[in-house]
Amino acid sequence: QNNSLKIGFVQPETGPLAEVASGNAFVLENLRQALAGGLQVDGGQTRNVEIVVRDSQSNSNRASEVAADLILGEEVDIMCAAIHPLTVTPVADQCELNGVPLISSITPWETQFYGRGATDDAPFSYQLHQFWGFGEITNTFIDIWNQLDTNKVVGGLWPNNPDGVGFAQGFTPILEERGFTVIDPGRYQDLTDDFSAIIRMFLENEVEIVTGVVLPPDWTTFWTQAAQQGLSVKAATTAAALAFPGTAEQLGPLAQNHSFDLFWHPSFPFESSVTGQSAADYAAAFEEQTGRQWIQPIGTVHSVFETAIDALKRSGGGDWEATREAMFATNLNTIQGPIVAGSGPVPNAVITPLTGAQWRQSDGPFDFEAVIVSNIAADGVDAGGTVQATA
Amino acid sequence: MDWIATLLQGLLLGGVYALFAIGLSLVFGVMRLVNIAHGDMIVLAGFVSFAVVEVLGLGPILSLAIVLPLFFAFGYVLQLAVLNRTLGDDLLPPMIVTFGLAIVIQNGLLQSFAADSRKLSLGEVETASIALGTDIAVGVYPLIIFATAIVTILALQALFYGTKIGREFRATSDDPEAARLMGINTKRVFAVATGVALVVIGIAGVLMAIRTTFDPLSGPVRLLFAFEAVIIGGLGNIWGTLLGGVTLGLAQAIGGAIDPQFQVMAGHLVFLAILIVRPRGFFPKVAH
Amino acid sequence: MSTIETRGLTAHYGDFQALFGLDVTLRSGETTAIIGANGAGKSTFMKAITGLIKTAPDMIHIDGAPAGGRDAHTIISQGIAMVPEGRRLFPSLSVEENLLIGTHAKRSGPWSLDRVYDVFPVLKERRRLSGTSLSGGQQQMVAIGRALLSNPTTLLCDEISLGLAPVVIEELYRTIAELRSEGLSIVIVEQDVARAVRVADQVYCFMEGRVSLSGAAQDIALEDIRNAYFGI
Amino acid sequence: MTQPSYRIERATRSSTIGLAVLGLGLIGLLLLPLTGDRATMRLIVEIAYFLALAQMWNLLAGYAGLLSVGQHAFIGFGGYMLFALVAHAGFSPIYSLPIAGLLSGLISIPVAILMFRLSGPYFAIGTWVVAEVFKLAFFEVPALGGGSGMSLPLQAVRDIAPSAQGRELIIYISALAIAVASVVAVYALLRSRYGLALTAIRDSERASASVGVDTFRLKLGVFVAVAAFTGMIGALIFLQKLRISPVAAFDVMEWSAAIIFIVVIGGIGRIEGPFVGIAIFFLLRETTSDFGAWYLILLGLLAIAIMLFARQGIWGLIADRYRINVFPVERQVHLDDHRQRQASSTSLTPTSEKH
Amino acid sequence: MTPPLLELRHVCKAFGKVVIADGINLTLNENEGLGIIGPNGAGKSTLFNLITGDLSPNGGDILISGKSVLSQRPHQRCRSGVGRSYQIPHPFGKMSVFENVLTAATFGGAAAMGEAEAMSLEILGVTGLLNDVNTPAGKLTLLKRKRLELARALSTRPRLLLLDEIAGGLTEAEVQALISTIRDIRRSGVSLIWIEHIVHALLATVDRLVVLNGGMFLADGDPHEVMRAPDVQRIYMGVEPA
Ligand SMILES: Nc1ncnc2c1ncn2[C@@H]1O[C@H](COP(=O)(O)OP(=O)(O)OP(=O)(O)O)[C@@H](O)[C@H]1O
Ligand SMILES: Nc1ncnc2c1ncn2[C@@H]1O[C@H](COP(=O)(O)OP(=O)(O)OP(=O)(O)O)[C@@H](O)[C@H]1O
Ligand SMILES: [Mg+2]
Ligand SMILES: [Mg+2]
Repeated sequence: QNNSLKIGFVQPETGPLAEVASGNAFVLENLRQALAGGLQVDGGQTRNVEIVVRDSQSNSNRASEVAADLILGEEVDIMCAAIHPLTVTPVADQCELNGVPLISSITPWETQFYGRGATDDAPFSYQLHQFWGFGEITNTFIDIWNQLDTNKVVGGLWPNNPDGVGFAQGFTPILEERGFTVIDPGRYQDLTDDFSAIIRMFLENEVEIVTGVVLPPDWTTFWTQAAQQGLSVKAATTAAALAFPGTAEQLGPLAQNHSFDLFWHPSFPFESSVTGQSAADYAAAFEEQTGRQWIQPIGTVHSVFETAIDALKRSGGGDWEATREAMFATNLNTIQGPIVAGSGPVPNAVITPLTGAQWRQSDGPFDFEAVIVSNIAADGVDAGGTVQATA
Repeated sequence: MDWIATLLQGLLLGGVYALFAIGLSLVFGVMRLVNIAHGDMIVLAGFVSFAVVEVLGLGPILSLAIVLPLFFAFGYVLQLAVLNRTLGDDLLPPMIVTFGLAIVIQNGLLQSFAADSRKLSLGEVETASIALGTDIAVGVYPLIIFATAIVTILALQALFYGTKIGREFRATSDDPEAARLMGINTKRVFAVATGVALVVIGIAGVLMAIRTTFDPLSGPVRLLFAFEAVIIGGLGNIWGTLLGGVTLGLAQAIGGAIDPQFQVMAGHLVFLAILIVRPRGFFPKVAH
Repeated sequence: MSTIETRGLTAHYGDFQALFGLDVTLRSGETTAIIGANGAGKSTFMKAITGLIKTAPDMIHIDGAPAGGRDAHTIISQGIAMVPEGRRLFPSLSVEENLLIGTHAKRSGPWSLDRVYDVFPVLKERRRLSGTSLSGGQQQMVAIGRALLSNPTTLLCDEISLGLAPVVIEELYRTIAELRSEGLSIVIVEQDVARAVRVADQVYCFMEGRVSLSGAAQDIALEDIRNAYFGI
Repeated sequence: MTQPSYRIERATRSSTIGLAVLGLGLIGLLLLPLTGDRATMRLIVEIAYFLALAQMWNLLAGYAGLLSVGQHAFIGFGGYMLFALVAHAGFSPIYSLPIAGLLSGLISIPVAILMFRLSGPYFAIGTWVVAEVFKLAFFEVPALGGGSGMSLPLQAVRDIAPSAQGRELIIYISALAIAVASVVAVYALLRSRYGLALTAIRDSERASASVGVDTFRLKLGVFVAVAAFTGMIGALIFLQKLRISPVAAFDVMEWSAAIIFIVVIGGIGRIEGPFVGIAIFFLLRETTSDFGAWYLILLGLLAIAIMLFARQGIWGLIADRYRINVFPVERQVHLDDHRQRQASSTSLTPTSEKH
Repeated sequence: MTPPLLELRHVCKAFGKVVIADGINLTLNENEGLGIIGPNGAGKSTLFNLITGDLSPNGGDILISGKSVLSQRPHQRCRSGVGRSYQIPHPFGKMSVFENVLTAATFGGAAAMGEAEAMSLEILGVTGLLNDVNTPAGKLTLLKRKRLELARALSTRPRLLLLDEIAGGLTEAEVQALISTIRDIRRSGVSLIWIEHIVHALLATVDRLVVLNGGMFLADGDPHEVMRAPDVQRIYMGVEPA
């Protein structure tokens, strides 16, 4: 058959998560150029590759609908999904039900595995998730905090959303095991207008470290109210809230030395199996084409497609079952690092490198630069500096 | 001590809700109009200010000089061209029209500004605080918002009770037909009232944009709180709206002190409870 | 001074037709009484003239020029004022503010706040009170004063004596007589047929949205009116 | 009394033709699975549940005068009940649909008692707040996934039917059945004596009570029945989506706003209205959804235009212009000659003897 | 002894400071016809609203057939046998005249559908609305609306019929026809309270007349005697004691 191979991709193009996906247009364009001449699959045939993109609108209802549409309407050969459980989980559910292989990323693997009801004995059959998990992020955050002199009292800002619930469950036991005191005020509601109660709890317990997985608006509210109410901490280390230069810029000086999870950086010593670009070249190409500062998802999303293309290449795109088998036999070096199926803690997950970074104000072309200050969970990645306390 | 801090924060939060709600109260009070697009208009003001700051390089406070006249004009035209045609005994048309407007504003903003969240910056003032005693500090900016709410109410009070147009507002709101018989152009009066309401919304929007980040879809959240404040206070009573905002703020602060999970819920539950006890709010406008 | 004339005036409330082609002439400087049973369309007629109910342009003529279909506020500013049925004071306005609202029509003329207070001194004492805290008669005075402050040439009074004590009614009618002597055209809708006919130059009797009887007051016998009114 | 000297007609020619066309359409839809076009089937499932939701809201707002902006409370609640029943009580998903509906009906009783204390705008906003409270409440139920939501156990879904096609077919048939049932139920209700009472309440609540209509109970009944039906549809929706979370389940814009716009654009207070509204909604969505949020903007503008220029909605315009009525609920009385003569003989007491 | 059909015991009602009923007592027996007159705003319609449950009294008790109905809502009182017409007609505007009456017959009159249809047409015949059976009630003229009020009230198969100014605006011929209809209705065993300004219509149909003024009954008794009472003469000539 001579028609094209179809890769479905669901991402939050619009809605509150759109910022995370804002580099994906570049990612897709870059890939399409590289695949313009078609893909030579095993067996010698050259097939066109078509990437069919659907917007989840940051809404899980919509994600489920468009995934079903890609499966039933477009009849894609393999599915890709990325960014936040709101998008990834519904797509994964549809793929599992309909027997379509899926490569997913940018949400901790636990929410995809245990969060969707799999167990060590009963894993999923159609999903390969490549990202880090709570072990990596806790280690990294602890590594950041251990570089500072603190009382080891950590305040947690974990909202009542899929991320917050997962992080709270994942973090607390590990932190306590490692000698930290965790002050967990409970799951607050997203877009809260007032963090006073939480701030007072932190003040009373003399919290010196604040961590959490916070929506950017909530972080801004929290951080300004904390300053107003006299809470000053040595480390503010969050996932999600300030992982993007745009949000750091908006917060201005308050973002200085804010630390966060960084899962891709131009200094990563990896290159793309599709385009051959190194991480640095790739980021440079992004900045040149878009005029914007690089953001971390571009490498990760690129690597999701690398894995998908590799699986199709090896299966020849025959049918979903063949591709699934190829997918679970992946052994590929990507711009995100090596992806070896079966190497992860569970059959459905592969761990990719995670670093900890801090925002530092910069004189360069952009207001802030991300400086890697912890590489404990990132084999082969170099640190660019050491941790500095927040103001 | 602890409770004093909680109550104080609740009070200040109440100021925020009151400021959000005043514009709604005004529209409700004068025209009996349920403006479902209220929250989105607040957000719209934030975006307009944001655009002004970006394009003209003005500070957020200076941007008011452009936002407010623009919003007055917007309100005036909106009422004259659209909303006036929906007024009457039937509750549905104004509700649907403002609901439609809400959708249009939200998605229009999405189209033109994308879904990114934005924030306006006022610098030092945002994080400045005044220490009260040893472990209570109140932020300067929340105080500014509270003061703005009070000043806005006083200004509206002066407008309503000290000017000719204010008299027309009240007369028209009491009995539009009789007002027309007095030679009052009620359509124009309504248009001016909505214009004024949008000026207040403009102020609320810009202050909100400095206080927290906002995105095109953050309107509806604001709407419900504003509604609750207005209804707790009693329709069309501006001081009641302040009280309603403070009630809501206190409920949330106390609920949050008990358990952060309970914070927002506590506000809603207090609202429902008040509705059961006093279905027309604390200070309902006298029936006639 | 103006003559108001309706030609084939019709009016609807939604599906319901309340007036069926009325031809009525309200002559300048005269007092016209309109009588008729409940629901005959008297108030509707007045609402149509004042523009509260939309009509076609040529259904109403003021001094021969078509004037239908205009907004109430333009018609009021042409010198037509109305004392509506049920007084309709503004509850959130004080007595004085209720009166001042009358000046919003921006017509100059003999009537000022002071003059209204001269005519109704009791209102001056209570000018700070809410309009609705007054007695019925006093409220009626406010409603009349309010209308006069727009310095009208034509004054339409809908059931001004309803629910008032006889002394108060006497006083109101004395005021109306004075106004008439100042050259105002006056239209009164009145339940008390005998009284209406006594003060009027011209009488119209409405029934079911139609004129069932009309003529000069002195030519009309109460008997005819009874006939037209009740159809005996 | 004499032999019936009258005849009461309830069908019209347009209704006979219209119903026949709808019946044919339904047969067509039932045949669709034969083509194996699963994407179209999915679309039709979505259309079917929106139609059913719209019929329910139309009954609630257009007939019983209960302008609720919070119907998503019951959509989400029904959805959650499905998940609870399947995941924790081990029920089969298909049987859980009606039970979820039943439970939604039950929960709506206290809601109604609370909300009926409010009127007009208070009621509208009150229902919205209730939906918000529902949402926040489900945030706090860890057994149902709390804020992160939960997936339907895949095994349970596989139990519906072994193959994906089989499941799709069952869901397709259920959706059609719910849509047809909603139309038939509303139509039957409106043609019954309760239809008279509902219309009467809408025209004058006070006078209805004075002629013996228990307005409170009728409104309560409608509210509860609509909530139950809405809950059942919610369960079906989330059965198809496989995953539920508070934010997705209680989304005012996705559910209530869409339903309200569909009804209003099509024509509120007419059974045909939701059909027309649905057609416009999906036409707009399918043709413009590639341009991001444009279809929502167009929908909003359309709703505004309808309210300003044609309150009876698009179907209202068509029906008034061409005098068609597919679902007649009125009663047309035809008198025979004798009665006819009687009618025109005198004005007030045509039959009784004079005294 | 059977209890009276309707009994008001010391009923009080005020709107704010305006006292409408100041301890009113009233007894109406089965098969009795009562007329109520009184100046505008005296509270006559309000009295009806109290009896039907549209309003609740501030004090006192209202009994139907010896049972207090204060806790009953309007529709229950309708089913207990109280039928009423409104002074300002409240037609179900979007429904046809026939359906207006049919609604009353099926709910208030608790008739099965077929029976209700026949009864509705019968009553529409009696009230002279047969020509308008299919007309939307909202399109009727005022007089026909009043007839519809009467027809609807009758269709609830009342034991007690409350009529509020249904003769206003009728021609004398029509008043005569109405009188004879009312007499027929009374003869079928229905008790009647009729508020009317057209006194001769009352005199022709009722057994008793009361005059409501200042929150109290000024007179209660034989219609002709009541009309001759000096107080009533004074009030009925439109002179109101201040
Ligand atoms: N707003 C309205 N909506 C519908 N019908 C109305 C409205 N106002 C008046 N009507 C009807 O129009 C008709 C004429 O009413 P109108 O008020 O003009 O009578 P009127 O002669 O002034 O009677 P009254 O002596 O009771 O004041 C009546 O049948 C009345 O019920
Ligand atoms: N719901 C209400 N709220 C406040 N006041 C009311 C209410 N209903 C009636 N009133 C007032 O009560 C008084 C009596 O009204 P009611 O309608 O009973 O008079 P009535 O005797 O029937 O007069 P009419 O002969 O004009 O019909 C009036 O002053 C009226 O304005
Ligand atoms: Mg009148
Ligand atoms: Mg009355």
